[in-house]
Amino acid sequence: MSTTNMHLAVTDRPLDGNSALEFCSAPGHGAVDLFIGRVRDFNQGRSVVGVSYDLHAALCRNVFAEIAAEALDRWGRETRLWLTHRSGRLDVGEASVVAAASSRHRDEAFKACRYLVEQMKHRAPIWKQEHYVDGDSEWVKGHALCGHG
Amino acid sequence: MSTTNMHLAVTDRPLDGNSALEFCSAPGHGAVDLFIGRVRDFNQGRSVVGVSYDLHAALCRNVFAEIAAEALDRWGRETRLWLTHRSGRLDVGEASVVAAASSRHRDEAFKACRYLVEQMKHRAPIWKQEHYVDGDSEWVKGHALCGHG
Amino acid sequence: MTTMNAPTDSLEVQLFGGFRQFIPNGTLLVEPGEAKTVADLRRQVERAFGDDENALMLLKASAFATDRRVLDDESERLPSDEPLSVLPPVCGG
Amino acid sequence: MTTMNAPTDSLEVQLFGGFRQFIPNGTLLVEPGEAKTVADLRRQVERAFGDDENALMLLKASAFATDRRVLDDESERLPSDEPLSVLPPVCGG
Repeated sequence: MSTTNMHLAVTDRPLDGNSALEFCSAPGHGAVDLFIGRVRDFNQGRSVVGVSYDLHAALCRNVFAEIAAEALDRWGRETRLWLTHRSGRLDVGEASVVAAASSRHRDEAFKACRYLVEQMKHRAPIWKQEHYVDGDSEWVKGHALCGHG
Repeated sequence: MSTTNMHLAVTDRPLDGNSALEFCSAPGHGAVDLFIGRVRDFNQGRSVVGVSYDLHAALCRNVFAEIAAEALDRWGRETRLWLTHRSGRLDVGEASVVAAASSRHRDEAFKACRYLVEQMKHRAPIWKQEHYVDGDSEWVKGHALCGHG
Repeated sequence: MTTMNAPTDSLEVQLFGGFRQFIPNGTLLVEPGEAKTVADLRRQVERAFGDDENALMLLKASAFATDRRVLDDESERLPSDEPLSVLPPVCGG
Repeated sequence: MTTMNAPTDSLEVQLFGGFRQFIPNGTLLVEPGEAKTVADLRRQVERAFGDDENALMLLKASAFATDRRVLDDESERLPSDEPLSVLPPVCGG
């Protein structure tokens, strides 16, 4: 989903920070903050060789849109936002998520970017299966979306 | 100044976010936060066509090194840091500063990156002269480095 | 899964994440039967997992959703003509 | 600036930012004379600005520094053989 001031997407293709930096810019915007989440080689004591991301694409886009609308409410309608998440199998070092926000001043850019990341982690229907060096794989525990979880 | 885990510089050439994203990465780092400050077209009611940055290069590098050392103390020695500031005349939209931090987890990356930016703004010997559409120019008021300022 | 042989008017439910350990293709067919509310559907899905404790535990921590929203209120009437899914705890990023 | 004609053993002080309005090349030469502390140097620089109220106001808000550090304690003895500079309030980024 892409409107004039936000770009939200899920994709199985490599993510690109530069596109986010270009999108999140405007002559009146003095600040852009960009976050990239990458696959780590080690998690909770185990050596990781890759991660598979499963996601509910349609609902994901809706949740991204809700989160982005909240960010605009909080940090101003002229804020520009970017949120993309990758699906499929990723190697160590590859980007799983790119979030960015630009605004007139830095405080809004930092806060809006962080908001996108935190809310995405807690609310977006995305799941992660880690693949370990020993050949084993495991679905990572997460945040329950239901009140009784 | 560039050590294994930090790159700190002042330069009169265009700044590049990508180099910071590449530098601030490691197989064990799951998060990188990047901030870019850009020249705005409007400030305090006046239309800006460009900004000239004056800086004390030698002292700037020392202050950047102090700030970076503090960030490593706070958010871990394995954090990777990038801080570059441009000097000379910049057009609207051009990057004046690029700060980035990568670490295992996102909280450290966000906080370390923001720390670099805030401390740079308050402590680094850098000055900004705005050029307005009407041909006028003005040195922007800033933060005093002396106790009695 | 006996539910694989359900009649064509079965209700199709998509499962994600950890559920792929139990149902690799991520699709579960349940008898619509008496399922009128989200809570009814939850019971049908429970039944489909039989006595698989791991699957039942994951289901307990899961939410039901359409493609548009999470169905927080499980006393809500099941939306018709909307794809339904079961969402285990999420961990994007 | 009369200080432009100071003898070669004059103390050279670099000025930055807003001071370029008053001294475009950013270099002020002051008589080392009795300047033994940072506070002494501040008085010498004050004198060099004469009755230029704007320059004096900016100087008041400024710090003195070497290339390595800001000289916070102005009772400190002037470091010898180190370049000295006057730093008005900063505003990087």
